[in-house]
Amino acid sequence: MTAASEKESRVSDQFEPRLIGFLCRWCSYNGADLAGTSRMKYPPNLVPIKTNCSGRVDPTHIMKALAEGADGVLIAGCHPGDCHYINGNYRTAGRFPLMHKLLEQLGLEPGRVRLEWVSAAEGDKFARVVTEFTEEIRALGPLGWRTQTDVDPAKPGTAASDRVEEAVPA
Amino acid sequence: MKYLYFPGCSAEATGKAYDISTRAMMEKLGVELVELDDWNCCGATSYFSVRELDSFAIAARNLAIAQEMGDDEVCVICNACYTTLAKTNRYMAEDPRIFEAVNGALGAVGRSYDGKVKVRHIVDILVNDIGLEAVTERVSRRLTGLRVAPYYGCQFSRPMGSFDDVQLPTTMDRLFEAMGADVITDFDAKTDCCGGMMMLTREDAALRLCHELLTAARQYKADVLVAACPLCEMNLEGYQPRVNKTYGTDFNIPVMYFTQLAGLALGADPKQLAMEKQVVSCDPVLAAIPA
Amino acid sequence: MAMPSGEKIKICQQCGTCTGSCPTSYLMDYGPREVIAAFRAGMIDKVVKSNTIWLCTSCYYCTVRCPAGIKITDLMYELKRMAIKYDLTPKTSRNPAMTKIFVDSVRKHGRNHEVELMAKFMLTKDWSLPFKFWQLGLKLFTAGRMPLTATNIRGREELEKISAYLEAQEANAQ
Amino acid sequence: MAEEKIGVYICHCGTNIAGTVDVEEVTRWAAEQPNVAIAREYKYMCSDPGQDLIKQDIKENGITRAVVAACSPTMHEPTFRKAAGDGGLNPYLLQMANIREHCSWVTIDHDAATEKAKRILGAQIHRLPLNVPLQPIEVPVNPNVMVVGGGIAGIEAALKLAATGKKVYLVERDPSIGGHMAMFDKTFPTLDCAACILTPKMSAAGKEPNIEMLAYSEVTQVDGYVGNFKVKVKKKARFIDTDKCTGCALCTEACVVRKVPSEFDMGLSKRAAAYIPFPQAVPLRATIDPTRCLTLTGKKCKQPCVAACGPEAIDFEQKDEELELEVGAIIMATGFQLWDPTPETRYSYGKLDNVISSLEFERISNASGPTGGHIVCKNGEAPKSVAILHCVGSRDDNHQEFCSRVCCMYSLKFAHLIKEHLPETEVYECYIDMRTYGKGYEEFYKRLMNESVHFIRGRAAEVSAVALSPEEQGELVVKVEDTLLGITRRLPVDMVILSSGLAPRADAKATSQIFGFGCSSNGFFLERHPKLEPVSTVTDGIFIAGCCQYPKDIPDTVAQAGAAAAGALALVDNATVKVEPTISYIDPEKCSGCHICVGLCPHAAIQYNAEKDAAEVIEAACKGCGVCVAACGSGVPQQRGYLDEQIFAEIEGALVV
Repeated sequence: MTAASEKESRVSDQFEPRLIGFLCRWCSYNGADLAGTSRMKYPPNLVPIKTNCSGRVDPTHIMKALAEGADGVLIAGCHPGDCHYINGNYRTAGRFPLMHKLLEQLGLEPGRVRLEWVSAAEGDKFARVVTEFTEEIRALGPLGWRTQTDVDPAKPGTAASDRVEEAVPA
Repeated sequence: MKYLYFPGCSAEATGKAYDISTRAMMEKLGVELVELDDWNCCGATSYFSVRELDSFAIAARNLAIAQEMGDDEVCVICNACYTTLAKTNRYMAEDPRIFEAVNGALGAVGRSYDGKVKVRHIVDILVNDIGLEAVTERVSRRLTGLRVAPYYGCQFSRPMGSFDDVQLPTTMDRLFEAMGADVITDFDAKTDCCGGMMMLTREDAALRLCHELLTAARQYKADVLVAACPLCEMNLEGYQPRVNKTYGTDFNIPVMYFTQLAGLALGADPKQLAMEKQVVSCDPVLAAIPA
Repeated sequence: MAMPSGEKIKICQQCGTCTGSCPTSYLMDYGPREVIAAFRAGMIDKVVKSNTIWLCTSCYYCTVRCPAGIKITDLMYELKRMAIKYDLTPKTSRNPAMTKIFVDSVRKHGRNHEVELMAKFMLTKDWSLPFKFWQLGLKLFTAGRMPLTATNIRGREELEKISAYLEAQEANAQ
Repeated sequence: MAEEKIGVYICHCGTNIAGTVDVEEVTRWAAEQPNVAIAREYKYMCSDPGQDLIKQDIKENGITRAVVAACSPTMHEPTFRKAAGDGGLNPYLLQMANIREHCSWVTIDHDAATEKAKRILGAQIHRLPLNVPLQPIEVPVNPNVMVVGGGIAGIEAALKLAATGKKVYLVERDPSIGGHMAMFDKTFPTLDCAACILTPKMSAAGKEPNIEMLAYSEVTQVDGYVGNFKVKVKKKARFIDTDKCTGCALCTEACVVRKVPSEFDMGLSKRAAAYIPFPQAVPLRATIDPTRCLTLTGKKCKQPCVAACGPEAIDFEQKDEELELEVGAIIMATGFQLWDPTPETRYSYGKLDNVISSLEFERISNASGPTGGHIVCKNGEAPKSVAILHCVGSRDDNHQEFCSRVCCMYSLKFAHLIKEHLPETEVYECYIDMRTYGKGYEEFYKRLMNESVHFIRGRAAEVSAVALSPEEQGELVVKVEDTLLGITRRLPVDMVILSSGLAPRADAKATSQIFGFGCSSNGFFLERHPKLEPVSTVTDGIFIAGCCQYPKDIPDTVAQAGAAAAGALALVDNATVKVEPTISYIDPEKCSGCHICVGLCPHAAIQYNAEKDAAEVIEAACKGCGVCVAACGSGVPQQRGYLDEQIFAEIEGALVV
């Protein structure tokens, strides 16, 4: 996204999605750092949260984010074969379709949760992904679960998190 | 097998033999060619020089007609037509603004084009669709011992490179090797420029390029140069006497449309292949290969 | 339409692969490399007026070899369009006339009638040509490679409408 | 949770952050957040006074948690956690909020950047109260080091480490160490002979008791972690008992298979199936090529080699060996491969005789090479004219985008060698830019100008064999624009040298995956930090040196090898090393013993305990990926430092604004 177009997107009062990004510490977090050191520009909508491995990201984290008011969630990990933990990212990849199924059951556009492989050398890719993702979610519009949901998926035992656990691959 | 066929303007004049030999060759291969209805000039290089969108739009008219005729492929025999039409496809796909504009223009004449018609060079079809086995099976007059210099010219795989390498095409090499010819695979000038339209506007420049090409052909001891483009053929063959006149050379190198030589190998009669239309006689070639 | 690969022009390293590969650069006022240099120096007018663009044979060697991925051939077309639009074609060069005659022939018949093309071009540009070419012309004629009558396609007016439409579009855009 | 007093420290980083983020505003906002007792801003938090702020607040103002909003934690987390520790706070009660790399540097609009900074910071403020004190796990360090790759980089690193008394395993894929440098004739710009300066180091490495040389061997698997790597090495069968072999080369002379292209001579000479790659090989032992030896390929052979071998060293029954080695640190020095010019078809490499690659010329000009150092064409005659084409495959978006740094200089070296051997020969250098950045390099360039080499500023367009004039008959013709003249020239020459760039090894990616670190987008090994940690990788304990990281000349390679050795030494010279305590634990009471996590753990760090009917984590083996935590249906396994509630809290905090 060019400087100009980002400026526009800021000054105009269009919908600004709130995004959470779970970044694996070894590849994607460093990729995001590289985007920074290379002074690449991308929309400010996504707040990164560091985990050691994308395999650590758990459906409840996504549910929590959406329930707390996020309009979309990005999970970014090492490319297949590059995982610092041999195959943690394969676990993520394996789990991802089930996450999508779950989200569909909850009547949510699958596009709101996205999985990407971003290596430590791919600052440009990180910037591109965040830019695309922001625009896609902007197009989808607000999710607004925060106001809707009375249940807090974070607290075990509540309806939401029960649903979550059913969907976790056994 | 059946293909929509776009002959191109030259096929009606200087390149008549290309059209005739193409039809004859395809008949020998049992492939039916259906001429594109009311096709128009691809626009060539000149149209690009006037308004880019014009050239895309009039090229697209042909593809729109192909689409209307319910086919998703069209066979092209001229390098320039091939590149112009294929380039139109590519640019329409790459740039939505071009896609819009072209369809706007076609809309003005009650047509539309979805960009999905594949533009196929006849060499591509011969080698990659019909296949070398099928072709060789039907060879009745092997080109044994004939030193063939395949001349691809510019716009055969440049810049599209969709079915052959942009820098070093080899499809025709493989075709004529399959037909038993002694192909000059390392023919160094195979993708050099013949001067194209320049022959009329800057004859000196074009003749110089043809002279270089013919020199190369002689250096590589070619019995015949085969071309896949009417313009290349016209410049190298038709203007050979003028090259000789200008450079004091004595070239007398047969230059044939690849369809003529392939047709010959497939058992077509020289007459069917309009070989008598050549300015430089092909008799040495006929003499060189066992009947 | 934006300048073809205008962005890429910035990363040209002036290596000269284009000019070195160009079959006609030896005749050009400015080789392709210099054309790009002129672009970056904001001296487009120099190259638009030059004979360079009219000597491009569209062989695409420069385009496929450029280490910066600049579509130089398309750039040449763009410059030709500029030159014609602003009537900056060099008087010495015959190509602009040829281009015009070609396009007219196609507009008229729907296809390019080579004989008419040659004839017109010779008459408008170079009286000597018919004499230079009579031998070849005769050969081609007798070989039936120079039909005197042009094929007129049914959709001739379609081409005119198409051009008219795009002309109008362009006008509106400005 | 108990009342926590959080101290917030927001760094300006000069204008790096403050230039975009309204630091005052963020500070004001932070002060109002739950549990925040103090919010400060400071120009450079990483400076001593900056760190002192934290220490003081802990001591004097009873801060119980701290968050530093500044650069990336990969940059300064250790700095600030140490500061917290010095102040008397458990280091793991300090978090960093990355508002530079992830915010100020990537955002244009100031308001937007300020908002984002609040969210990033908010996440950490919310998490902090849930942080629990952790103690880094202290593990013993194996003092041995493995060096992978026996080129000049590997040799240098191994010698340096051995000199400190450390045991070094030097693993080399080929039958001999030496790498590319051993193939060179002279080295630029000083022109001292490569062999003269390399072979002493090679034999030193061979003799060094602290170096266990594993030539003709490859690493197949790497397990473990910093200080405690377990490496599987395949020692390929030489079919020679290296204890008995004396390197006399009689088997080589006896061998009947004589037409094998010599790898060392770039195929310009032939070797036997039983061979020693070059006279100065270390170890000086024969190898029998299993792909060419008649006996080993199941064909008939009288085996004259066996008869010729006095010490009876030949053993056709020999099998590959697999060694399992334990080391504390690993140095990667796997080098480069020359970019293969074949795809650049317009230069006719492999199609026209006497169009050769730079490495081929190195061998031709080398006194111990296939031509005995005589610079000759294929027909044995000395070339009367030579063109050297720069940037082959380099600085080209169609091939390698980058500059290989050494080609300009080695091309100048070639020109000099030609002029030295054949003063009458015309030499043309076709270049885009002449890059002579090193010590004494520009002077060397001047010297070559004085030796009347023709410098043509232009990248060659093509090499052709078509002669358009009498003087071009039988010559190679280089077509190039002399961009300084604006004229396209046709240079008829007898020999064309293609100065190819340096490329990553074809298996660089696979190698990096075996060892568990990444590659840069250009395919070379990725360093931890381009400036401050050029010889480290993201994996603690694994270092890189030489051209496997990026093309570089010999001085830079040797310097980097030294740096890598120092890095490894600084690690293995300690009895123990502290590793992150962010590993998993399982509460046996809660665990239902369903085994899911057991199967999923990438490091087999979870085992099922039958009597407790619960899974349990083997702390030493757990690397802290957290896969088990995410996989467990009932959320029993938890990961220290990444507890679910901590992550939840970060999410909440990130979304409050």
